[in-house]
Amino acid sequence: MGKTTYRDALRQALSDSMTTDPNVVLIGEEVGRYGGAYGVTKGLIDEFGPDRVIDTPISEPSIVGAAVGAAMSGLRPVAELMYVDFIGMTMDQLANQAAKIRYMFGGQIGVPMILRTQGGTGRSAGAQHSQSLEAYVMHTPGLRLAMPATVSDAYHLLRQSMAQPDPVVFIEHKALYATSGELDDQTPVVPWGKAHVPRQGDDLVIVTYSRQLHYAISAADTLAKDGIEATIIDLRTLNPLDIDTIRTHVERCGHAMVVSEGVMTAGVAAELAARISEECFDFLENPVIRIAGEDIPISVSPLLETNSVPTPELIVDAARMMRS
Amino acid sequence: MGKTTYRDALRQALSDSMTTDPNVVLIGEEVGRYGGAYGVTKGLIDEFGPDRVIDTPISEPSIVGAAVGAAMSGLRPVAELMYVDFIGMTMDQLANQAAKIRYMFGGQIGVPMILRTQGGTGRSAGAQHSQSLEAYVMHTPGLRLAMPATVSDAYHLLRQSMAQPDPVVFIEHKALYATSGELDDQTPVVPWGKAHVPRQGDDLVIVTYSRQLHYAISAADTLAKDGIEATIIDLRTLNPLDIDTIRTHVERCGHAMVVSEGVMTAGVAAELAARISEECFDFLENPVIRIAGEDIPISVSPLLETNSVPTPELIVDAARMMRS
Amino acid sequence: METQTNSRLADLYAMMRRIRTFEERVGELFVRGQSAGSMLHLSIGEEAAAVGVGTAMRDGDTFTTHHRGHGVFLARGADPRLMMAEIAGKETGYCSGKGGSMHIADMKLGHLGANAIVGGGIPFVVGAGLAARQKSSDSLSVAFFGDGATGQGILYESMNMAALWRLPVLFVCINNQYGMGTRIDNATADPDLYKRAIPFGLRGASVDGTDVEAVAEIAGKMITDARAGKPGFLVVDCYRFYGHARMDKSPYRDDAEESEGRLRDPVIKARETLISRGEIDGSSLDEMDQNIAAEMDATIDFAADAREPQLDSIFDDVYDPSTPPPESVRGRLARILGQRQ
Amino acid sequence: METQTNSRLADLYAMMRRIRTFEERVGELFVRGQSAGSMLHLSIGEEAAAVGVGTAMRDGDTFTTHHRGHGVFLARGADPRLMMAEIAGKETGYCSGKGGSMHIADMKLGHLGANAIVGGGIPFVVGAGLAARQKSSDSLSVAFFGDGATGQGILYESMNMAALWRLPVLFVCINNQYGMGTRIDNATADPDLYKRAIPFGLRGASVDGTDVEAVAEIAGKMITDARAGKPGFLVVDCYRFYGHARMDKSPYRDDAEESEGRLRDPVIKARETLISRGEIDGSSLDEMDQNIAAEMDATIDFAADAREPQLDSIFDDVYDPSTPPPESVRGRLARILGQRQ
Ligand SMILES: Cc1ncc(C[n+]2csc(CCOP(=O)(O)OP(=O)(O)O)c2C)c(N)n1
Ligand SMILES: Cc1ncc(C[n+]2csc(CCOP(=O)(O)OP(=O)(O)O)c2C)c(N)n1
Ligand SMILES: [Mg+2]
Ligand SMILES: [Mg+2]
Repeated sequence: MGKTTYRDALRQALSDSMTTDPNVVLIGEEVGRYGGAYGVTKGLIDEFGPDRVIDTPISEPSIVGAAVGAAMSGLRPVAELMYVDFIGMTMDQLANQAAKIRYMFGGQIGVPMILRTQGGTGRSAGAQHSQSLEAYVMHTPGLRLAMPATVSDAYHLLRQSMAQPDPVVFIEHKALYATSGELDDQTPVVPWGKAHVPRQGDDLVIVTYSRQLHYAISAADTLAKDGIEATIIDLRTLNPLDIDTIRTHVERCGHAMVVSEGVMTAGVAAELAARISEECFDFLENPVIRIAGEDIPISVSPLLETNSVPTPELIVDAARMMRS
Repeated sequence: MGKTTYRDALRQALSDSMTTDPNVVLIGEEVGRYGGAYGVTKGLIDEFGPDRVIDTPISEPSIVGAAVGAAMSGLRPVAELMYVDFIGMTMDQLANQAAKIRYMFGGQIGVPMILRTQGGTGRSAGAQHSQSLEAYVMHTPGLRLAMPATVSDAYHLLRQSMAQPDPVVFIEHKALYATSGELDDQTPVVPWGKAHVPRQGDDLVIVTYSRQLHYAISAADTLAKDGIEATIIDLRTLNPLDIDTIRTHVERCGHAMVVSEGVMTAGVAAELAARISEECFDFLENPVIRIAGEDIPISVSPLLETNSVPTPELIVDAARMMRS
Repeated sequence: METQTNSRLADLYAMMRRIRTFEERVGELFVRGQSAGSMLHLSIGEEAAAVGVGTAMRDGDTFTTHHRGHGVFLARGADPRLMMAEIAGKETGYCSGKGGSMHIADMKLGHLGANAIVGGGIPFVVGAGLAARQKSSDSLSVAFFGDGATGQGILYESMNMAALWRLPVLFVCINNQYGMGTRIDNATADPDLYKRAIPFGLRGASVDGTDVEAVAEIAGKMITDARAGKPGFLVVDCYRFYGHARMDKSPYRDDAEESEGRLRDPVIKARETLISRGEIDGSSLDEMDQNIAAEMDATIDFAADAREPQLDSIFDDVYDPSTPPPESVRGRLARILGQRQ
Repeated sequence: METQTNSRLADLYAMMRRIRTFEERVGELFVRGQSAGSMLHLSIGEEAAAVGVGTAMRDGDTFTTHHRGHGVFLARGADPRLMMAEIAGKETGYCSGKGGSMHIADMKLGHLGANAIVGGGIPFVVGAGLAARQKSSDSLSVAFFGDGATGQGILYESMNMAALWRLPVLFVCINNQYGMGTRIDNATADPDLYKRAIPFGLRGASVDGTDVEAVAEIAGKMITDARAGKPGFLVVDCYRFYGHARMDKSPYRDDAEESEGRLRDPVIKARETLISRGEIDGSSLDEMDQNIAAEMDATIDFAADAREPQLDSIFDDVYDPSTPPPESVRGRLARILGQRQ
């Protein structure tokens, strides 16, 4: 497919899935005529019609609940939550219903739905439109969690998510939609549940996902000039978590940093740090360092916003402190 | 006040607060005539009248939202969520509104409300009535989080919570209501934000809260017979977190275990383990061990339910493995 | 085992009697200490809602229920033995002992699940309706819930969607006048609940829940309309005979109200009607009742004798069996500490 | 600076003009690259809703608004310079640059906050109503929101509570016909939104949102009723003149509809009425407009020149200032790694 954008790759994945499987329907606010708040679903309503690309009223709890019911009735719904910040009003349907139905009903049925949404900072959108709330999802057994960082994963990870037998929360990053990259259909892609290691070095492992991957890569370039060579792990999915890949590299390097845009306390970075600390205890020469969002809401002021989440500079400084 | 129960101590705290401060109102499902699903508010409607003990329709999002508005209008509302399992439908009001209002509005106003609720296993109530969801709250900046384990804290921690200038989520444990203990008004009580250390030993620190405190104490008694002496820390509040007390004891003992009924992955145990691992790195002789709820929903079957969360036996076994 | 007669009302009666008797046995299971917990909500007094609507549905239709949903499930063909086993938390039960009374379900019978979240199962029927439309099936989906669920905003969202998309969906509110200790007039300024659906564009109606024939008739009409793209909201008025759950003695309502409420008995009413119409005589009804009693008695022993779940089944069915189960706490511990020695 | 005349309509006109002009300047701030972000929702076309209801409120009343709330706030007395500074993300702004357009608030004026969550501020007025009752104050609380918020269940929950408890509360739906790209008739089967409130026990009414006097009149009546314990739901019908946010060119609606919609202009209509009634002449109105334009022009420079927030203020006001702020990531890092060396 060649060079494309994260946004277009997502659209392509939806379109390809819809073409192959007539049970795939999109349901959400502005997914149809408007084409999605971030343009991801643009044109799909023309291609697949309003019965499969369903514009809804502004009713997040019922959108997710309708997706649950649809998935139990043989469809493969892709529900869209315009901002992950709105997940709070859907957590009952997501965590008490979608996540638990297979289990509570003794394995009678699964809920193969996707909840597509986007999060993160970068648009001065303020405290209620800039959050990274993946920790709520990761803490909920029964929900898979995928977070693509690259154009390739915008396509492949979404396709993989759509093949899952269980509910997947798929969180895009608002600052990545316009990023571009190569999308090759031919090369073997990283399988579902496996991390990707785009860079290998011996001094330090940086475990990350979503937009922070790019910050980590840019930090690693800077660090390389100081002679600090980092391995970078892009987790791709937080559930399943590819602990084997993490362990292999951390045992080799002895220094680990986890980088997440979500708020630090009781967040994804906490889980990753705890996990690495327990799995690789005897190999660690330093505590696992958590670089994460500050324990504060996000401001609209761009200056404050930028400094409320990890920056490449912070990653560089932390790595230097670790390896000094 | 002498010997009383956790349930009665909670009621006493509410009653005393309401007597002192006419702005305190209770609002929630069945808090009035019924006296609370677990009997905590029994009789208060007779004492304070239906304008201050307000029975609501079954409308959790609006109950929390009304409490936010009431708190901004000069009341000190104590909203009740019958089960913490229902927090999913209120997370928007809790996390996007109550937690962020002071910040988003530049410090103009706070939201001094309490959300009282209860969680945990023990009643064969199934997957939607047995959870321990404090991690969602701990991960939300702006929300304080208090979880009383003892009769004394049922009273004192609730009174302290009601003096806070910021929203406090106060989570009781359903299995503790009938426990009894001494409630002394005279002894100096542990201050807000400080942990309590009911037992000191040199071999191991067990950091815990809520019902698991009692499991930890019973495990420690067993371990003492093997000659393993544990220090037990009852955190009381998870936000603020009393890291100083934790650090002091872990540095002294070199072995730490955290015990939480909540699901392990990305939960409170993860935060505590990550925090101890980074703060006490050079003092740890073993990885910090996480004993937490399994990464599964809770079954109604009592056999399955009991084994879905930590048991005293599991704590004992883990401690023996650590110190063997 | 369903008793079949030549009288339609007698069939409805038989099903109502089965529900009544089943619920009484659930109470006994609890008293014998063999239920999994005490969160047992009996639908005694509500049998006409379950049977009237249930009988108007077809094979292939789906439904969701609430915490007080035993009756509806039986009316749709549930096996009472598997229900009782589930209520006892046994492996043999409908949900392998994981779900229990409040989370019972059976995909084969179109039961998309009871729900312990008030209002939780309501939006599922919107999705089921979308699926029916997408698959050009003529099946319908019914959400059953209590009057208390009219406090939940999700109901209005879902009704709005159903009307907007003209879905084959029926919302059935079993108004037993109480949500726990709160009488409906303490939960709303206007207890005429059916009116609320109309401005969203649904058909709205209310029916006497002691009259199973009346319920069946209006449910039939509304289901026909719903299949034709005009969804509805039906309120069945009845009375909750006993406490909210097994432990609740309803101290918040007075005896006079309660005794009067219990006179609104759909089972007795159907029985009297049958006899007064001469459709069936008293002794035949007695015989029917005895057969039902015998069948339901047997469910208790069935449940008591049924197998307990295997302990390690707690890790099954969190995810699809094709994927690895979660690692246990103990397993991880042994692995981590084990490898250090 | 408010222009005071002897004509009530002229006063209403002046306030509407101030809103219109302010919103135009917000657009300019954005074009100049000085707004904090592009999430700017202009209330042009909705001035009569803001001013008509706003003028019917009293000092001491409180209100919540939505993402398109500049107009209401101005109508309740906001200082446009502090608003513009906030929209620019400056320390001088109403919320120290943390809130911005969608989270602006001012406790002194009773503004309990704009809200970027559709429907998010609605339940606050229930709490404000409870507080008024508890404190025996006669103040009232108004929730302003868009037609899109009628999709949110929380609205119905809150209306039910307000009616049940007879609270001094008014719900005002500014129906500009669109929620982003979705026209109201694509969001509901029955767009006569006001009817929905009535079965909950509220007063329900709808009013022409181009006629500021009509809005003021009905709002006045409903507010009087609400203070007396009969809360209401008022729908103000109008048209969203421009895109959803500053970047949206509304490709989803056709030009004819849009030009027609923009004829429904409350500001022009008030102006024409004033002249035709002879209450004030065109040149006086022109002068008024120019004064307003000058005042609003100045807000842009005020905002541009205003101070940026201090970087370390990001840790302020997460909690009450009497308690320690959160530790920064960098601070913790330095402490942890520092102590190891
Ligand atoms: C979301 C939620 N809130 C509260 C409860 C606790 N609760 C269980 S049943 C019930 C009353 C429900 O009343 P109604 O809907 O009328 O059903 P009924 O019990 O009368 O059948 C309540 C408040 C719950 N299970 N879920
Ligand atoms: C809970 C929630 N869902 C979705 C959005 C995204 N969103 C912002 S404004 C809007 C449309 C709102 O329409 P309406 O309420 O009519 O207000 P208007 O923009 O027309 O003033 C949407 C969908 C949001 N901010 N909050
Ligand atoms: Mg009821
Ligand atoms: Mg609108």
